[in-house]
Amino acid sequence: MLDIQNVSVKFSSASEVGAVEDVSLTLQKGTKTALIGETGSGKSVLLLAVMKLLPATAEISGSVLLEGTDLLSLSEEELETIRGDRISYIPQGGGNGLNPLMRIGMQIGEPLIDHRGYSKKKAIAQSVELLRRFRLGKEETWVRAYPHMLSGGMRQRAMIAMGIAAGSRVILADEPTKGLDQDRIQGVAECFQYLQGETLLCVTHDVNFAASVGEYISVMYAAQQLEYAKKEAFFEHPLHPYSRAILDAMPERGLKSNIGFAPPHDAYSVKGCRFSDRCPYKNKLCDEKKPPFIDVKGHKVRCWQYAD
Amino acid sequence: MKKTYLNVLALLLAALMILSGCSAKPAPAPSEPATTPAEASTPAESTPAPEPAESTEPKHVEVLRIGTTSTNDTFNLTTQGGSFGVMNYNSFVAGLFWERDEFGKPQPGAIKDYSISDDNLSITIYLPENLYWHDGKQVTSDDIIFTFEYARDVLLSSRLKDIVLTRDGDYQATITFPEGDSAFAYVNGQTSWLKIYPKHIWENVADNKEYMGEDRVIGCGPYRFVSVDEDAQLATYEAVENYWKGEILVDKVTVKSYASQEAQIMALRNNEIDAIYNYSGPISATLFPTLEGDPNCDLGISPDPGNYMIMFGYNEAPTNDYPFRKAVTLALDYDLFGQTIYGKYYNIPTKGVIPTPNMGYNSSLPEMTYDPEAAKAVLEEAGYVDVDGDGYREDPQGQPLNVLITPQNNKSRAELLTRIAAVIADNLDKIGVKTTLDEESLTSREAWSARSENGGTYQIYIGYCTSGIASYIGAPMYIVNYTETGWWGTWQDPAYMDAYNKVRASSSFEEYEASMLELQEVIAEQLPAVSFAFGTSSFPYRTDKLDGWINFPGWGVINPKTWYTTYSK
Amino acid sequence: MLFPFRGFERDLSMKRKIILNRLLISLGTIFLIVTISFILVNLMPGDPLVNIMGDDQYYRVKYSDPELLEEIAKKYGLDGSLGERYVKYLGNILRLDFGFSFTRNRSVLDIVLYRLRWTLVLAVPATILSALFGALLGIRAGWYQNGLLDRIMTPLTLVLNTIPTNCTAILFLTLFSYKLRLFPISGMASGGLTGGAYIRDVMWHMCLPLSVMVLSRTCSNFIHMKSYVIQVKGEEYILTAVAKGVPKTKVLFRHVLKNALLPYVTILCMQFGHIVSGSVMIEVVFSWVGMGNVMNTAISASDFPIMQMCFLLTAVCMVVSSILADVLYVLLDPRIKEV
Amino acid sequence: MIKNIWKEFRKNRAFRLGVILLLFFISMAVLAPVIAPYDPEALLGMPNQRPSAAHWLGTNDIGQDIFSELVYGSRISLKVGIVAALAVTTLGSTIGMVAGYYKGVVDKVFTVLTNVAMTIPSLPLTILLVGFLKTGMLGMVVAICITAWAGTARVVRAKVLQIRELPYIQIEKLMGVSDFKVLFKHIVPNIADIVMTRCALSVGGAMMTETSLSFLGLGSFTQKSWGNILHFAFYRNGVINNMWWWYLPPILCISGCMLGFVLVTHYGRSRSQLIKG
Repeated sequence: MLDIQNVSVKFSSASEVGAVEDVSLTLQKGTKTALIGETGSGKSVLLLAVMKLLPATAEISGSVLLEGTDLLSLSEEELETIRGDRISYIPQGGGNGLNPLMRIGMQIGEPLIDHRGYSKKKAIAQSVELLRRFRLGKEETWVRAYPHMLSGGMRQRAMIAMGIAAGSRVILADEPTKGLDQDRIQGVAECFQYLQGETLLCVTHDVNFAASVGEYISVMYAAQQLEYAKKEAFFEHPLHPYSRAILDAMPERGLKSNIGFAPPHDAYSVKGCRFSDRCPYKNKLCDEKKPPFIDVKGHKVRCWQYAD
Repeated sequence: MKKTYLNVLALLLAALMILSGCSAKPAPAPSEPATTPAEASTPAESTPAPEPAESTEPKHVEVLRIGTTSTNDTFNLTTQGGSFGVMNYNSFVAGLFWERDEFGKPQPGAIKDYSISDDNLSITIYLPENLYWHDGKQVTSDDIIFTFEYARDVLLSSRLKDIVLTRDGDYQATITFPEGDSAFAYVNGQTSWLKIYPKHIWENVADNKEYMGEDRVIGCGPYRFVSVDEDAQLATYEAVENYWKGEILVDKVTVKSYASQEAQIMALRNNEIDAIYNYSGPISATLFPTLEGDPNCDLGISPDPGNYMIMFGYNEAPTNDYPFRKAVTLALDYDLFGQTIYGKYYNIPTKGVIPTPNMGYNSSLPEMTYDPEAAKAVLEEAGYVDVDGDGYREDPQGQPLNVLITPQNNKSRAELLTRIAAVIADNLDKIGVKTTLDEESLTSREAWSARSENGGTYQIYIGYCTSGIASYIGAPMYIVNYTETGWWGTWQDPAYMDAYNKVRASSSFEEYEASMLELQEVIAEQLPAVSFAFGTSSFPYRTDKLDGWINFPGWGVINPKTWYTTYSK
Repeated sequence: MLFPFRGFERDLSMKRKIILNRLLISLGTIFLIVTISFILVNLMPGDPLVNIMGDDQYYRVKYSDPELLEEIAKKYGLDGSLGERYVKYLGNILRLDFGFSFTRNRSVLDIVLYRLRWTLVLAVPATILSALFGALLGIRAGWYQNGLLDRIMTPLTLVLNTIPTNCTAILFLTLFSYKLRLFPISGMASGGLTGGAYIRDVMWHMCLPLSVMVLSRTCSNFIHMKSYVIQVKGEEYILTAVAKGVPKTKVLFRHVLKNALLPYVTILCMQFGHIVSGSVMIEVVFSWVGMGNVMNTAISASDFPIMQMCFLLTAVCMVVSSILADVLYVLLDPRIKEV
Repeated sequence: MIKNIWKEFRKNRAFRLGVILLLFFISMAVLAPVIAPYDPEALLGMPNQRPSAAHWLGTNDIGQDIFSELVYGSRISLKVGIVAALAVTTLGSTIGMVAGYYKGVVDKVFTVLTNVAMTIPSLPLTILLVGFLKTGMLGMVVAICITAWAGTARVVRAKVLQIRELPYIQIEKLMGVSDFKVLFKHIVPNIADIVMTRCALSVGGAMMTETSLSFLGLGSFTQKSWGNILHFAFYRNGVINNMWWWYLPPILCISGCMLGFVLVTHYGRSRSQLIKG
């Protein structure tokens, strides 16, 4: 459905090091994939790169095939017809992702107006249906409300509704749980369940949320993709030491490790594996050469341990 | 990335230079250092009223467009305010008792004639039988009597406190002054100011300034007020049919008020107006270059009876010391003063301070000389020596000397007075005398009146005597310490006082001129004041369409005679 | 519709309390300004009688009979202590009697209103035009950042904004009036015209002062508007809109404009507030007889009633415009609850 | 501190131009006696001369060298600008700080006062005040100060209100640290950048007012500032006689200097946010 091949992103204004390095990810039709990573690991930049929403200073290489067409090579006009229609991006719920001066109904219905030629009234009516699908409650009233009148969770639901309004099959969600408390996160997780058949790529730093939503899990660290596996495989026996450390640090597993997860500043310029400085299984090779992305029976990992 | 800001700034600079630099007219040539004698002829030789072309009747002037700087806002016969007030000095709408001719002598205005008794105490006024108010009523001696009573009681003219008025018939009345007063001086003093008031309009008006009745503009002069357009500041007047005094050649007159002299000059140049009339406001010399190149405009230069002068303070050292005053008069660069105030058109002043066109001008007095070395010698000899070697002289007692220059507080002339003060400061600096500008009195009226009022405490005072006041008493009045006037004069010298009183008490022109000559002798001897230059005043007018202008000295081409002599070509 | 929800009735009582509070503050401000201006004006050095009676008459009367001077002072209400005059002045204001001008012996009301008419003739179109130009150019420069317009306008407006208004006025006067003789030097009308010709004539006189005013105000409006557009462009909801595939121009009109115009409207209201005071500099240079000009001459002629009236009028107008700004803000921005 | 100013100097083009302009005018003021060929007060004979080798900018209506006048004028204009700006900024920021810090009645009073000050049209009020005060520079500086503090007060108050809510300030107050210490140890450093920006902007504002006042003839006649030169250029008909060398340089100096101060306030702002303070 959506095939991300060796995408790298470099910002000319920032330092020479890239924000995203050689990430490849294929999303099967109707599957839900969660991308885990700390802030600054480049996961959000990846999403924006896919939608070509990055500012002009970003140089994107590689290709993104959406049902065969490479989004990165399209012109701005062509992209406009695709964005919101066949692939949509959902920003963080917590921030002001919604226009404060426009009613919720109008904002949700906007893709319908632009892509399906709906009239304003019809679009708003349709948005009520969409909200009902996410069980917002009292949908007619909330449709005429302004964003600041909704709670964080309700705003996130509205965002998701906005994403699928025009019936787009691929949804990229950028940290939908940011700034929400525990039961709100649960609510958002349920919303993602209500999705029928849409392909989802959800970026988050909340491992539990990734577990409840994602069928496939991938991990990013210091602009590189470290691991990609099915959910069950990833949670039972994570291959990469960084993944193992993340899982061990979870309260459910007894807070066993506490190694600090954000990559240090100089991690980017290291010749070898960027996690080497904290990796308990480090050997000489890890320092000199960059580990390749090895496929261990469908379970990909970037670590010399598994090189045969 | 090129530096956009620097380019834009440079671009802007260049654009501004080019735009204002590429003036079509050549910039004013630097005024030649050599003084050129005032071109305008002195009044004595000015030709009598030019004869209109013999063959045909002189062509009437349809509209005479006058530009002035006084505003068209108050239209009231009894006040002097606004353009209406100052225009009435030319017996325009108001009938004047006495109007002034180009030689500065009082002539009967709207009245037929007048005579002064031998004892110089009473004036008899004869009215013409065919003089009518603009509302049709006839002017009778009741109006004359009423005018003097109204002036005394409502307009608070202290001069008329105890006069005696007698009605000698329908068209004749006499006014008698108390002992010791001078009828001739009163006539000379009231010329161009005193107007005949219509009794039937003003007799029941207590507060003349705030009277708003339609008939407040009714007069008995040659012109009748028609209308005023306040937005455009344009007032229109039309001639009275078969006016008793003679045929009026100018049928209609419009008076437009301009906010500045520049606007007036440009209006004249653009043929929006025919002539300029500002009461005691001749066009500043710095504007001459704009008109000099224009064939259709004449600068209207005439010798100015009024002038700018220094008055030395007698209540303060060192100006009460004669040698210091003499040194100052020697140190002044009269050419530079002339150029600063009058541009090219000025003469070196004489010691008599009274300029050429005034009655009783004493031509025998020597011209002022600019001789800094002699000035230094006088100072050295009088004990003003530089003791502490700072380059500036100390007074004879060795105290530091810092002479204060106090300009008259006058908003419209502030720039010129400051420039004159700067020139004085530089001239005195060159002979080693330190000076400071009395900035307080320049900007705050209160500080100025405290320093100058009623025999002031100033040292060097820069004052201006307007052409109006110069015409009947002039500069001497400012010099003398005459408590009654409250002016800033500080001089008490007995010789000067009796010469001055003789002038005031003179009962005829001859007597006035004789005493004036004597007065100037005393001034030349004591040097209580010094004139910067015998200058000129300029009231420009157009020469392409109209002719028959008579240029009154210091007054301009708009004067009581304009209405009868100006004709279109 | 101000409140989208019926559920907010209970707010109405709170709303009324806020409005009341707001009015109280405004009246307080006006009262404060009136008092301050009265004190400032009346304590000004220099005896106003000098200007009322004219120099020579004032000195003559002052020396010959001072009690007469006292009597005249009483007629113009200049006698008595400051307190008494203040109370009398307040009484007059409430009765809308603003007294008689000292120098022009006409009632202050019709002098100032006549001048106000001329200031508004100049200031209202200037404010509207500069608001339009400022907004249009600002939006375009802000939206197409580093585009051709932005690269030219930003440095230009920055430079023009620092040139004092009287300097620009002088330059315009020299260039267009003296040299090219395209426009009249000064004044507001050339007189003797009626109807259409009169209107055209006044417009012809207005051109120069209006263009100087518009130029200087457009620059500051442009800079403000551009900064607001840039600010809004960086907001998240704009990214959402683009992500929804909303075409660029629609993003500008539906999302960016409304959010950028909100603060812009507040500055405009403030500018409307300053309309009444007129621009002293432009009116003096072009001798445009408006409020600024009459204020300047009144101060030098220490004409108390006119000065007090001018300050009062400006204060009232400013307060009204700040209330207007608040009300507009509440109407446009649902986030603001209390007025 | 100096290091990052130099870094900013190299990177931010607006800031660089601002610094260059300011250095140019300040050096002109400081080195005035050296630069000016003649004494500005001295009369050099020929009035109304066009620019020539002897007089780079010609002479004015009484023969003083305009270039020397301009150079010495920079001293007075800058002096007025800077002194007034310092006074305005200190007054404005103290009022702003006090109003922001001590909420409640003090804040209410100051807000009403600020509103009133913002409401009264500044120029007529300044003209009125100049009538009151002694003429000359001091009177003008005080007049400018009285009318110009409101802007700074409002901005500083808003910032102080923000800082006041920060936890570490609350903690300081809980620990019983004296208000005075909190204000000067914590709050002042935080508003330093705002105060600096307002100070630079108010120098521009003060110079603008000084020019307007001098132009209306209310400035000082003895001390020749740029505004004063412009006044004489206009009222002694230098403008109508198209003596551009007399009225153009003061205009360029005034706007150049003010542009310098405005651009300097772009310190630390990226090129895209060219917003006026």
